[in-house]
Amino acid sequence: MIDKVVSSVEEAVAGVPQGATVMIGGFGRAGQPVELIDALIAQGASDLTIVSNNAGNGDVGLAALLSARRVRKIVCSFPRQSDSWVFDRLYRESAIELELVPQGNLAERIRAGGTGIGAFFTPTGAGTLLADGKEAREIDGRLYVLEYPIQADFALISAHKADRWGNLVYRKTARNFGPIMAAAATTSVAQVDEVVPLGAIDSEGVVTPSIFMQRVVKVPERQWLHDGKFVGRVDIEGQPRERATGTGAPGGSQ
Amino acid sequence: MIDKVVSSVEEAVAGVPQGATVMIGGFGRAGQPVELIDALIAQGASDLTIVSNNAGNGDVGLAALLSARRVRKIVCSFPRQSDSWVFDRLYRESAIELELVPQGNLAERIRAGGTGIGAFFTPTGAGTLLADGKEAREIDGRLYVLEYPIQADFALISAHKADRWGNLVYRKTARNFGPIMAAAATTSVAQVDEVVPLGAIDSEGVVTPSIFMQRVVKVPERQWLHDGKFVGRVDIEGQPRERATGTGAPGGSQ
Amino acid sequence: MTKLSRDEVAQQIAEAIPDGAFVNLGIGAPTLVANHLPETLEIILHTENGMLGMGAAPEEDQVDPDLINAGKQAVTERDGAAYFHQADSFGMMRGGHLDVCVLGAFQVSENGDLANWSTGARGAIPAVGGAMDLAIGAKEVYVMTDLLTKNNESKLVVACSYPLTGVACVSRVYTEYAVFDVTSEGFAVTKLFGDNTIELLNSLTGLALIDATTPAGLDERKGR
Amino acid sequence: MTKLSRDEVAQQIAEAIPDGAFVNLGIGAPTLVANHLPETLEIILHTENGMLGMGAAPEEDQVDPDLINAGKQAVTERDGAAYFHQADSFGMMRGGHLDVCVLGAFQVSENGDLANWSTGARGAIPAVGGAMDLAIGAKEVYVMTDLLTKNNESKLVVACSYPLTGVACVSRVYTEYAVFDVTSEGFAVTKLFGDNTIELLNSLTGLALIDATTPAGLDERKGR
Repeated sequence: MIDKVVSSVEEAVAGVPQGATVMIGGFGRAGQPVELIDALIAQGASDLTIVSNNAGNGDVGLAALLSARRVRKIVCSFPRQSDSWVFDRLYRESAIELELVPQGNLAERIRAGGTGIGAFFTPTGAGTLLADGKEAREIDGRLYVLEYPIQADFALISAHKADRWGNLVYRKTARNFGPIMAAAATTSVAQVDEVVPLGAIDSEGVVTPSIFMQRVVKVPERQWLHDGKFVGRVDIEGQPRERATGTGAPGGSQ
Repeated sequence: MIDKVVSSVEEAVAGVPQGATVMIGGFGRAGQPVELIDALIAQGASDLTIVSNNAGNGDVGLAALLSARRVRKIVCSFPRQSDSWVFDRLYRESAIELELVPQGNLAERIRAGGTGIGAFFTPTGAGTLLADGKEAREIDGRLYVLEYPIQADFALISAHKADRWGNLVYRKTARNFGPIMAAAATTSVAQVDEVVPLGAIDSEGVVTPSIFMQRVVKVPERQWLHDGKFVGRVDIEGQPRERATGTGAPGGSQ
Repeated sequence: MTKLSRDEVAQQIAEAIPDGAFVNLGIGAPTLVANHLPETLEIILHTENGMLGMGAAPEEDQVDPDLINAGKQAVTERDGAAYFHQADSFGMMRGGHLDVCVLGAFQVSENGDLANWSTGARGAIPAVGGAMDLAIGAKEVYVMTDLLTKNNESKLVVACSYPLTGVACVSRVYTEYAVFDVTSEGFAVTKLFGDNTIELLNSLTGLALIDATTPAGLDERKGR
Repeated sequence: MTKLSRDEVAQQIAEAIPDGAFVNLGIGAPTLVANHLPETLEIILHTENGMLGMGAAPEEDQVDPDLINAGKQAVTERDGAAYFHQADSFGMMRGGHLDVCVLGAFQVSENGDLANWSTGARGAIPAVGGAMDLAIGAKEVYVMTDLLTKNNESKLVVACSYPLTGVACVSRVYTEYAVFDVTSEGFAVTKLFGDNTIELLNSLTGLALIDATTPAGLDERKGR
């Protein structure tokens, strides 16, 4: 019997080696696997190369991993954000290496990593600073730059529901990098709001098929959900709004 | 208001020019848009280049288009089948040109056509006859061959449900080439069993997003379905089994 | 001299977007365009973090941290929406499926080069995000920008001095003074706001602009 | 001399597939392996036309023309199944995610080259389908084949004379006489069926085979 569900986030991140390449899902805070990142901090692996769209927000999650000085290099598209002070400080201290990749090339390189493509010609970035030193070629009158796949030892992602085979579905724009990172890592780990029985996920609607996943762990349901339904009453960072004015039962309206 | 639903298959294939490249969905008979192909035969365009996994089955659909001598060239992976006598005859008469492409490279070339990739290095076929004359390169110790995108003037596909924006869902393995062909053609046309109201397709489960579709047409529901539910009682070619022994109402059991 | 407000410029852009168009509105000022899209039209908004059919901002108690736009602001979902992953979302852009993309700019050159991701300042933390994909990711790339920098330098230039986002990718520039099309002969002014003149724009930009304003164009403006 | 039946060879292969494996069984004889996978294990079958979690053939009145395998035969769906399009399905293979793939062969060479899509005969209609993707599309590529052609020529060869499907891709060959692993030194016999001997195989194939059978291996066979 296949059962990829592990019982703790510690178990979920066990075995991440020193110097590993780790993909971390999420676009800003949406889809960022905060509990898995916290477990990775506790696990202790360092000298990591992180592949992620952003370089952390505030002081939690990826920012906390950076702050703990576990990251040697980050491959990302948009490190500078209004709340990326942790990365900003490390970068100015030259305490972290940055490989800046246009977001679509980052996504396509991760996809290539998961699908066995050796390299691909992309028009994005051609003729710009970010193509410096890279092979360029004109194809049918358009300029392209050659980009190579990205693979990882581990992928840490956040999804909505999983079954014990590892089939995943996501929630809204929190899907972002999850499906392509899941396919591009040797050990892919998802934290989920809910583990459902095998067969409960519609076979037509599976977003990440089981073959890509190695470990699944249930974490406490996100604050804005209740039994899988959206109940809201949080701010954009997921923090509770107006605790005092609640009406008692979490009455969702979507 | 957006309404991509047209009222007839004639309207759905209107404007296919002489010499057009037309992608036709389907793997064998599953997902083959038979009604659209019939309409294309009636429409009259000839000197076509067809991109499709197979080269027709029996005497209907794609085989009928070939038989009507409308096809100059076919790009496919598996023309020879037990019931591909129409193609076989034309090929032996040198009345049709064949570009044989491994199925995964065919799929990836179509995907590249829809996603703006200029070319890609694939390991499939490297070192074989089908890579003869193509650019090869060793990357990280593995041999790859450079393959180019395929685009089309029209894509004719079969899906299960659509809304008026053109969002599509498919049914089981009839999905096959539909989603990637829809993205790789200038005018993408889907025949569907059912047109549902906007909002009736779960936004998490949309397989072909509306942006890729130009026309949608409802055709009679497939024989093995009734009101969208599988009722069976057909053979693998979709022809009714044991007509005489039916129990009256179509009593589905799946 | 007439200078439209940002909202008025956004209105101008909104009027140029046809019913049924698939549109990406970049971070910052371009998002204002959404407020001016007529309710009577169906214009489908794409956000590159993985959604088509994006709706307006939600009520405060309906903010959903899983439902955000590329600017990481809360949004909503319209009927007909679809979610997809990053490779699919950027494939959609790179494949040229979007009709219109509206972006901000530091500089736009006469041949349509766009610079909007970096001023090249030493020590600045670079960040590109989806800018380079957006620059090449639509049939029409519109720039929405002030004509001049804070130092009164023209953002329309012969050649960009800032690092490029995309080469020969911009089709039109909307500013507070006028609308400029990128043509093979350089910038062509297609629409002057109020009492602005080609001469004024020549003077502000230091460029030799082509006068492509038309009486029809004037009538259209007055009619609005 | 012992010759296993095709079903017995399929049984041998089935026994080599571990619980939880993701497996693609090629068209033809390899599909027999499915009949021998123990009910007590969960082995997930992939079919390259776009599905994971393929089940057995349906009852006659439950045939669904939309639910077929790569051989275009009716199949069923197990709990936990998933459907996906062709680019995703072949990406899954090319990306090396399948644990085992079982294929037929015309020839396999000592370095693991596979020829199974074309005999190169003049005038034959070529067809390759997913063969080249399958050949490179799994962590372990097993070949299931008769050792000899109808003309008693060995299908295990020093170098393939037929057009290649894939280069250095085969890891193991299951025949009716024995099991052969592809090693850097050539074919190694890891399992002899019945009273077969290395000498017999050397004679049938004309190759210098490595004897990699082990007492442990023999015990295991007897225990079955």
